[in-house]
Amino acid sequence: MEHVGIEPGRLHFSWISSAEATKFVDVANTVAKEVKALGPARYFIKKRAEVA
Amino acid sequence: MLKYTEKIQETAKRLLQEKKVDVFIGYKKGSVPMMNEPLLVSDPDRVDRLYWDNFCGLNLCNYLTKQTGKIGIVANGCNSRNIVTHIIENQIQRDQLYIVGIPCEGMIDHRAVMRAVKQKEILDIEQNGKTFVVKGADFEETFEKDKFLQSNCAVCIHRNPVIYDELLGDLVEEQTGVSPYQDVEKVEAMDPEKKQGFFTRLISRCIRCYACRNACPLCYCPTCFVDESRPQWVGKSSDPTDTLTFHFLRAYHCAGRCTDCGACERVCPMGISMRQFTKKLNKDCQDLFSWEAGLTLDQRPPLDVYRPDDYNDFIK
Amino acid sequence: MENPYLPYPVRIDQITTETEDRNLKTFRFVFLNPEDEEKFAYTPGQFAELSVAGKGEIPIGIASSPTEKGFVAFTVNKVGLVTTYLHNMKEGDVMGIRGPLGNWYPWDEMEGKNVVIVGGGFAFTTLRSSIVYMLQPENRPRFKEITVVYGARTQGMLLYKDELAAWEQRDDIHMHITVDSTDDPDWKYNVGFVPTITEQKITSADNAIAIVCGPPILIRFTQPVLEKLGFPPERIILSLEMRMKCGIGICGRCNIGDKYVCKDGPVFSLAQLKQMPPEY
Amino acid sequence: MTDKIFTKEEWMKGLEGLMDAYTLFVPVKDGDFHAFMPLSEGKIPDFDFQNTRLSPKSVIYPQSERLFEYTLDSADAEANILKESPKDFSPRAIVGIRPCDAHAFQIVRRNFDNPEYRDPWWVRHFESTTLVGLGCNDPCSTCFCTAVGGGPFHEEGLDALVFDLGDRCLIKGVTDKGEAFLTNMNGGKPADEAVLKEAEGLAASASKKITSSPPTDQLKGKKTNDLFTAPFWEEVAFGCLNCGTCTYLCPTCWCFDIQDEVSGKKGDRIRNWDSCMFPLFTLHGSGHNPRDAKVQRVRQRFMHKLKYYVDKYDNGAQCSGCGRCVRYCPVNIDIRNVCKRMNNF
Repeated sequence: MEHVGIEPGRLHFSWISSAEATKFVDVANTVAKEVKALGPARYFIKKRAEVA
Repeated sequence: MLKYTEKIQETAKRLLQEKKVDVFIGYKKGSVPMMNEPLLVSDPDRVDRLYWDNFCGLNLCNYLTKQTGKIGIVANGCNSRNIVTHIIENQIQRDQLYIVGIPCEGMIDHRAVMRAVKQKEILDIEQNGKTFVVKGADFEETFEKDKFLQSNCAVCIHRNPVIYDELLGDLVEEQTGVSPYQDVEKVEAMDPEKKQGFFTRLISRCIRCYACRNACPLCYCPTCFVDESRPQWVGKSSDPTDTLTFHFLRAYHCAGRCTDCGACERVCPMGISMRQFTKKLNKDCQDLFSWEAGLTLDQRPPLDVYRPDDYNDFIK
Repeated sequence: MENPYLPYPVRIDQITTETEDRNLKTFRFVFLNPEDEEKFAYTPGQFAELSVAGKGEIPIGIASSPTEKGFVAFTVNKVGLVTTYLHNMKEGDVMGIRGPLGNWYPWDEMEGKNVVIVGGGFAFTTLRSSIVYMLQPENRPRFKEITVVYGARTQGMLLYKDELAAWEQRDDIHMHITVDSTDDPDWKYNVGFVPTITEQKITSADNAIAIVCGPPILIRFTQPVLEKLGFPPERIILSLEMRMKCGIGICGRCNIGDKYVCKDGPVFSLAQLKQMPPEY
Repeated sequence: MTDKIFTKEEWMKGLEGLMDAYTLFVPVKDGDFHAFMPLSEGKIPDFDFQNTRLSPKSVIYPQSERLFEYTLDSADAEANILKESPKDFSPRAIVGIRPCDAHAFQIVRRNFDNPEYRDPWWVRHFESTTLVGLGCNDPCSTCFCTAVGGGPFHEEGLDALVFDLGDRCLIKGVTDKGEAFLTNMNGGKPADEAVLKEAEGLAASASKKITSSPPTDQLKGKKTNDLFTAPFWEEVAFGCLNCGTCTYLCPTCWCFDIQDEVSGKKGDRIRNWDSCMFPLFTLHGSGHNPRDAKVQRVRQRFMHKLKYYVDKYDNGAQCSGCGRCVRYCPVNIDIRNVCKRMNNF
């Protein structure tokens, strides 16, 4: 995804067990923070079709 | 390369006569220069139409999917690798096939030739080993074949077929010292914005004809995701985001399976560098799993198996 | 310039669930602009594009008769994207209809003749339109005997049950309702496939014209029965289904031979179909 | 009708002068090929081309075109009611269109503008467009316009025709629209007899250069179902990829699809080019597909162009002989060979 121009930080992977509630919260917060910092995505987002 | 034509004809005739195969798949000489047409022969008396030259850049494996009966087929390096992939993916059985191997020295990029003669109309091409002569109404020029190879052939390191029942010539020396991923590295070095521009420009001419998908032997799904209507994953207009979605997802579907045969790029009527979509995934398969598709029947592809030591640095 | 792609806005006036599997519903529409109703002057056998904003359009045969005023009705089978959405819409919702489209049953030719109607399953819609049209007191004298063979898999899958019962009571129309099978001991009509019942009940092709509407299998097996009875291919009338978009013979997808099913059809005689490639 | 002769400089200047009156679509070099693009700052028209890779059909009939728009916002009184999308139908001219491509518009017109229905977008775009053709001095070996009722200097379908006479060019008005174009254009002077003779000679010699001529004379007389069941279709179709290259590049292919797209509470009804090569083209909602197999779809394309159209309109084939599908078919399925097989079957 990064190769095609999606900014690093918009895509996260984590292993979280159902028992790891604290880790889940941490990850969710980190993801939210990083994505917010990047601002709204403009690339690869379809709005109204660009047609004639 | 021309020398193979006669041998292919002889072999096909023999195989059909001896009933070793029901049909034979090869090429026939095209009606316009630099274009050849896939051909299916079942009558041993009609094998004289079979042909081989420097412009057989399609992938004949494409015509094998879910075929029944015994099939003879010509295969150079990349085509043979796709046959391997087809066998692994159960699209054809090994014992259905009689593979006639052709050691390949690369196919000529017809677009590069047209560029070299400034898009003037080419009426005939004479191919003589290392060189070829391009003839038009008011010009005649000689070129060296090595300088006009398809971009994938120029960096190919598997020119000899990896699987065959019969070989039609001596094995050729494999190229060494090529760096196949220079273009990918260039893109890797770009910042996100540059990358976005690169891929947006790349597809700007796309007309969504799906020639790339249909020429690819890997794309054999009964219904492609772009043709699904419930839900409809991708819009059908010429909107650039939809077009990008198609190309990115198509590339993902080829991950760990693409042999870089270049058929997608060759068939694109708009001349889009289609390999830019698949090559990064090929490179990753090479870097992360030391995998090149279609080299052996004995190993499952990397996206097919789990190993505890699989690359997983990206998972936090 | 009149835009043939622009649907007339309509309001869903009434929704009736027709069958026990709830996959068939009849929608009655009322035009938002009353003058559109006049523009939508149709003849039984024609169809229209039902247009749902955001989903698309679907071609559906008109189930109401032009003799019924104040609304148009369509019976819709839930199959695809648009029909599924439509089934979830409610009375009062606004959508569009575009038409009327296509040709109609050969009413001029049918005049003065015995009319045999053979229908199966949910393809009975334009046949319902035709029956209502013919039974209208002004129209009835134009036709001689009217005989109807209509079948469905089970009782619960028959369309327009109240009307069928009412027609059964009349003496100016011969009804032969049938189901493929039933375990209802009180079932008072026929049991058996439509082609078989047709063979039993229709005795003569004299001065008669047959209209057949149903799934491909019904058409395939009814056709030889009618031919055996003496119906020439010119007097066996069929209505085709085809994937359509524009409905006005322009977009090209319903092309078979030199015909467009949407404009030159959907109604064809068997004689015509025999001249066309069998791509339907 | 007026015939005017221009020097090449006058011609280029004249075109620039027309930019206010028309949106001018001209051939522009685009990578390896040429494409018709609106003339604007920085765009250089290049008339030294054989033909554009994509036909100019998209100027009148874009690949994707918004037809209607609507709101799905239930708070809006107009919710779910379709409104025609605003369009620009101001005058346009396609300058340098080849006679085959102009002829193609006439072929397509029978479909879009018929006695029963007129396609409002196609008709209005077509009517607002002036076609200024450029005769072909050097037709390609794949051109066969003369076999399908056209020619390298064929005027039918054009509003004006340009003859490239080396350092000068002759422009002949063909229709009133073409006359208006010429009147609006600065420079040039009336052409004399000698120039007209020269142009005639040029056209005659160009016609002789057309080398391929598939026979079409027997198509009409054939029985549809005989051709339909002919034994050669499997062989013709074998190599076909079922891609849309032939249909999308073809100036006479007109089939389209209509799709609704929604973004938030707003929706559009869009039409897109479609192709009889795609399985989805005829797939019924029930799952039944009357043209499920590749060979059926390939046959449909050729039968439609060379038989069904011929029968329906009694006005020749649905092909203008431009040769694009011959040159660009990735697997070299050559319509000239198929046409020959059909005609001689």
